[in-house]
Amino acid sequence: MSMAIALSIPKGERLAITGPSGAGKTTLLRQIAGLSHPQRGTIIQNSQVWLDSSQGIFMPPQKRNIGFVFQDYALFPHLTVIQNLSYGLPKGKPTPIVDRFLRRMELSALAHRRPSQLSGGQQQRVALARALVREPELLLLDEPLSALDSDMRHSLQNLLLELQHEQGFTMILVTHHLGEIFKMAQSVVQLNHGQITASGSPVEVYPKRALPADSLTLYGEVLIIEIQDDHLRLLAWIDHQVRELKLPLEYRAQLQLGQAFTLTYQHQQAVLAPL
Amino acid sequence: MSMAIALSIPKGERLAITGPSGAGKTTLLRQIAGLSHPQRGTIIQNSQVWLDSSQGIFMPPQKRNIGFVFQDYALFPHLTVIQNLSYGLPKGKPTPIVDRFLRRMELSALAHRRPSQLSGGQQQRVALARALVREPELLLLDEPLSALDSDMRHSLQNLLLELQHEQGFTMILVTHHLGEIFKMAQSVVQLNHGQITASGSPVEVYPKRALPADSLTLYGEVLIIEIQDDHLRLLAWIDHQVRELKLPLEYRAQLQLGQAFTLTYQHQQAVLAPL
Amino acid sequence: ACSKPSEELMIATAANVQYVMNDIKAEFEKESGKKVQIIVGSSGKLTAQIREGAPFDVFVSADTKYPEEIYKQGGSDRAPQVYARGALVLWSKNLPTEGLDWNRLKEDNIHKIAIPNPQTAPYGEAALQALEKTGLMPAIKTKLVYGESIAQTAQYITSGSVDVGFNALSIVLSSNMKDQGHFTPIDTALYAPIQQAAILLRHSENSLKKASSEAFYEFLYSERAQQIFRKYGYR
Amino acid sequence: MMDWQPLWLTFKLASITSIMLLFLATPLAYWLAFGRFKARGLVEALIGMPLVLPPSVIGFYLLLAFSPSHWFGAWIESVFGIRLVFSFPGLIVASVIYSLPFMVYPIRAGLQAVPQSLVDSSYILGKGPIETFFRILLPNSKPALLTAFVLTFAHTVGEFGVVLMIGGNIPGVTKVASVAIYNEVEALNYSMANQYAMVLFFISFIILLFVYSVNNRLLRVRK
Amino acid sequence: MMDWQPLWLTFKLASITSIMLLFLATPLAYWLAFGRFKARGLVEALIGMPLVLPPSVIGFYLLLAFSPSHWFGAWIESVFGIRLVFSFPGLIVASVIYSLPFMVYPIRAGLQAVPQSLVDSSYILGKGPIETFFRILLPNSKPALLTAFVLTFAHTVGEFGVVLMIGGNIPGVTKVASVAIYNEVEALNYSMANQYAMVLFFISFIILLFVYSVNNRLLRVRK
Ligand SMILES: Nc1ncnc2c1ncn2[C@@H]1O[C@H](COP(=O)(O)OP(=O)(O)OP(=O)(O)O)[C@@H](O)[C@H]1O
Ligand SMILES: Nc1ncnc2c1ncn2[C@@H]1O[C@H](COP(=O)(O)OP(=O)(O)OP(=O)(O)O)[C@@H](O)[C@H]1O
Ligand code: MOO
Ligand SMILES: [Mg+2]
Ligand SMILES: [Mg+2]
Repeated sequence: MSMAIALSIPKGERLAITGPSGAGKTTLLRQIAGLSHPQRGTIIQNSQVWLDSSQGIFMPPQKRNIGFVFQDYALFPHLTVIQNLSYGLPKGKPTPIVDRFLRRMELSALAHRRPSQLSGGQQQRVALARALVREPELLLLDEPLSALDSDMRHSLQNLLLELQHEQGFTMILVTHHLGEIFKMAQSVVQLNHGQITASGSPVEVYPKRALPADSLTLYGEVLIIEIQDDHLRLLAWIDHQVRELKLPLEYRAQLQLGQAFTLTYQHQQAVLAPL
Repeated sequence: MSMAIALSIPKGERLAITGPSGAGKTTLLRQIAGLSHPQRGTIIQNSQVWLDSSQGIFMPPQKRNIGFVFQDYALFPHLTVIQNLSYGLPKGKPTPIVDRFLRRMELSALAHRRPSQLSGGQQQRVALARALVREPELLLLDEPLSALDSDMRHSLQNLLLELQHEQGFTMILVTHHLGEIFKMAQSVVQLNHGQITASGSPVEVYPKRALPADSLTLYGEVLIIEIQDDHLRLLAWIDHQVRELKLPLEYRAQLQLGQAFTLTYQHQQAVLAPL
Repeated sequence: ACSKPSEELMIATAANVQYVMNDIKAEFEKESGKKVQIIVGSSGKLTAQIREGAPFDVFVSADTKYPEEIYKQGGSDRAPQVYARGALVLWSKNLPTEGLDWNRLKEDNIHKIAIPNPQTAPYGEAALQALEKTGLMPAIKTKLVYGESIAQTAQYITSGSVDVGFNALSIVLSSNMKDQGHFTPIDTALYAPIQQAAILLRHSENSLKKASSEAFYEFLYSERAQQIFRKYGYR
Repeated sequence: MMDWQPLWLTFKLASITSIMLLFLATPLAYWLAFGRFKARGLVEALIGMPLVLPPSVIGFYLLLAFSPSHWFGAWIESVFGIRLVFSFPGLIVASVIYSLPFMVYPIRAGLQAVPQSLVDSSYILGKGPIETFFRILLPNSKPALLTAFVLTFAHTVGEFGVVLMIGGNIPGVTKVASVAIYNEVEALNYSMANQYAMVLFFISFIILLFVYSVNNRLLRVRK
Repeated sequence: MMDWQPLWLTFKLASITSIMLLFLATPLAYWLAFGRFKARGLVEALIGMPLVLPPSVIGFYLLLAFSPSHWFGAWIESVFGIRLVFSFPGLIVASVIYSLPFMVYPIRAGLQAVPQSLVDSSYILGKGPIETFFRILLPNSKPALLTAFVLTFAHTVGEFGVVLMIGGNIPGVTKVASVAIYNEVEALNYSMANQYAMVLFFISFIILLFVYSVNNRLLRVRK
């Protein structure tokens, strides 16, 4: 597969990368990290040249100050969870940050286990924590939450957003999850066969309708759809809950089980009730 | 973690298993497969005793005629894709079935690659195909589609349903994806800390919230509140995103920074757009 | 360890004379008050080591070939000198003495015959000569098994791995080999004398050990030492 | 003039020994890696023991055991009709015993490094332990197998203490190249020893070079 | 009466040789496993060469090379002030050369079996090749390192051909246990040879048993 990609991310932004299986997402992250060498190319981070094939410049990965959560975790099997987390810290750096991440990722009870004694999701959280404790300038995440249930997924999404807000790192997130794109990313790049096929803000890339400025758009997925009398009864996963919607029959053709959708409300009609 | 689980699945049914990270889902599948030994227990498949610890009966995994897609794929690194698929076939069995699965999973072009030359999603499809070519009586799937984009995910979900329909195998699917549970499973078991916390049909296990059928209520928190000309500008955390709302000035007295509120929409005004 | 190692004499000794050398060493130490260290090895190995500067003072070889070689290469100012003549025996663990007859070696119930490797051991060469002279060689050639040294040949014989074998009289008579089967001496007319020679190795003029080395070398040829050699079956 | 027979004997001995050991050592290595038994450390330590005694001493003990006047040697002779002292089969048996650790240890380490999940996968795909061993465990321990084979082969080529003792240095039967070279050195025939050594060295080098080149080519394809 | 000095010398020699080789062989193994160069097969084959020549012949060549009358021996003596013939340092150098393949081959196989993704991870976490080597590659090649160490150690304990030739069998300096046993056997002092052999065997067995038991305990915890 040949790849040809031009991309620029403002410092401190959150970019999602998406695209079908084999599109080149992992390859792109590995090239940014310096783990794969593109035949030709230039990578500049923060006015520092990481790669310039025409001038033979190549900065090795260990100098780049990045965090990377690999699709297959790549945890160190001979180290415990806490040792995996501490591995990347400069010696003498205080461990409070390690403890904090263990707590925030609900890993404290597992601190002294080895990766082989962890469940899939637990391993994935260790991989994420390991990348974060170093407080990198650039965080590369290759489907970092794919093995997690939705509660854990949401709480880690929030944690990531918080951290990004606090520390201001640039974040590149590979995900297949539309909800995650909308929630996590300011812009999204769609890859296919090693080429960018679309890019922009999530709403631009996945537009269905021009949204009025004074509206609220929610992301949802179809769970059950039934025809009832004169309307459709839709059970959907919206805002972290199963909700029931009534829709006009003409939506029938457009909706199927599992399908993602947006739901836009004109908020003038909203009733707000303080708690 | 101690596990105590009693479960029975009618032959040919599709069961989903879900639950938080570390709940014991993988462990349960491994015990059914015979790869882990529970301290005590009985497993009977189709009136054949697979395990009876009280009588010391244990049927080894290779005799059980099951398919298993592992969470970490466990592809054979020294074999090509096609060799991985053929490995489980009795010698002399025709290869058309291998070819058919290669085609249906869009793997034909990769048939002669080794696993290390595949993307994450491609590996996952090989793992699924390898489990399916043997036409097992019982199919155990541990998050088999988690690394796939939604198009591929939907098409493989449909393929699995088709095959299950044709061949009538029993299927146990671990998934975190609510949409997948509703689409794929006739019943669902929720695990937590090694115990069943809920079971039944998806609609029974995930009852819709007690909401008026024709409205949608969201939970929110006030982040920023400003008076602008003739209205209030509210920045709020709603549905896991920062959203901007315009509100009439009279809300000013009721809202303060950090305050929680509900926001209810009359869904007649909603515009739904499939993605 | 108590006397200074630099003053200890180091006597390189061919394996097959080591039993005798222990007695000689004891005598010499008693007589001279010097400490002697016996370094045992095969003659070939010791020769190679001496050529490369091994810190030995006297080399007591199993034959004359090796000391001659050293002398030719300039390892000594004095030509080597024969200190004893060895005697060859036919030896067996199981056969009685009457059975140790030349003609029986041809018989079918004798499967294997051990001789020291003629290429490296003088007793092997002597055995070979005897076998040729008696005309037995063609008949028993395929029965031959070659021991690396006289000692290894003795192991073949005493372990019963071979039915019979050739060896040195000094070995058969040594205390370790007492009552190990039966032996008969070989007619000395059948082989050239096994001349075992020693050589005094070169020392620098100011060497502390020069005088004592010479003393030891001389001692080998003294009546006192020759008596000991005879006791062990040398002539 | 150089005699080629010892060289021929050497490579025959090394090949047969290595191949026999491959068959003997892999099950043993498997058992050590995966077997369920208490005394693992004991067995592992025992396997290394042939190495700690000087070869000629091992040879000596084997000579005693193999000798027809010892019950073991007598038993072997009566059952198999083979006399192990001063015969080529005896050299093979002795080399196999002596080189056992070179084969067992690396293979054991290699087998142990194969991820358990691959073994699980194979069982799930209906294959029993034996097929799993041959089709999954062995192919995934290739570098370790290669190491074991090369160490065993090269060591058998060079070994002479055991062989000299138990073989009796019989031309054409048990006089292998290492023994021939040793003899020439002992006899101070250095130029002949050099010739033998060069040829032995050269042939062995060509063999190892071939083995490693083929192996590296294969590895490259698979990376 | 048994002399303990040869035994002490033996374990001193085996320990020093094994430890020195560990330091020499691991970089070499790393270079073979990951280095980018054409002649890999050539170097790999060369490393095996000390094995294919009989030990006493290697000893002979080393004797020639180390001798002060040879340029190499003279050079070593003038630069380091060490004479390698008939001295303990000489035994160490010779053992290191002779046992090189036992250390390099298994370690190389072990390093090569470590998944590349772990190395990548380490780089990403800011560690350079050297720290990655010590903290990731080596710990994940433990069974291979153990194999290499045990083979080298045991082989050095038992080896006597090289040592006898280059060391000259000098009591307290180069007369190691294997040579002492060899001597006793040659002197037909079987009972003394047996005693030495038993003690050597027993001590070695205890050492290996200890090594393997500790190792198995560690492995069990990590599984
Ligand atoms: N080898 C092991 N030793 C000890 N504990 C283990 C081992 N393997 C798994 N566990 C623990 O058992 C529990 C159940 O693990 P399991 O893999 O079944 O979880 P899971 O439900 O599949 O989770 P996930 O969704 O994260 O994959 C976890 O808490 C895990 O830490
Ligand atoms: N080592 C390799 N050798 C050859 N081709 C490779 C190698 N690794 C990946 N590829 C191919 O390169 C393409 C891009 O792979 P990549 O891993 O970047 O995909 P991806 O977008 O991450 O996919 P996924 O979502 O399935 O993980 C795929 O077609 C894959 O088969
Ligand atoms: O003393 Mo010898 O030269 O080994 O027979
Ligand atoms: Mg990928
Ligand atoms: Mg799991």
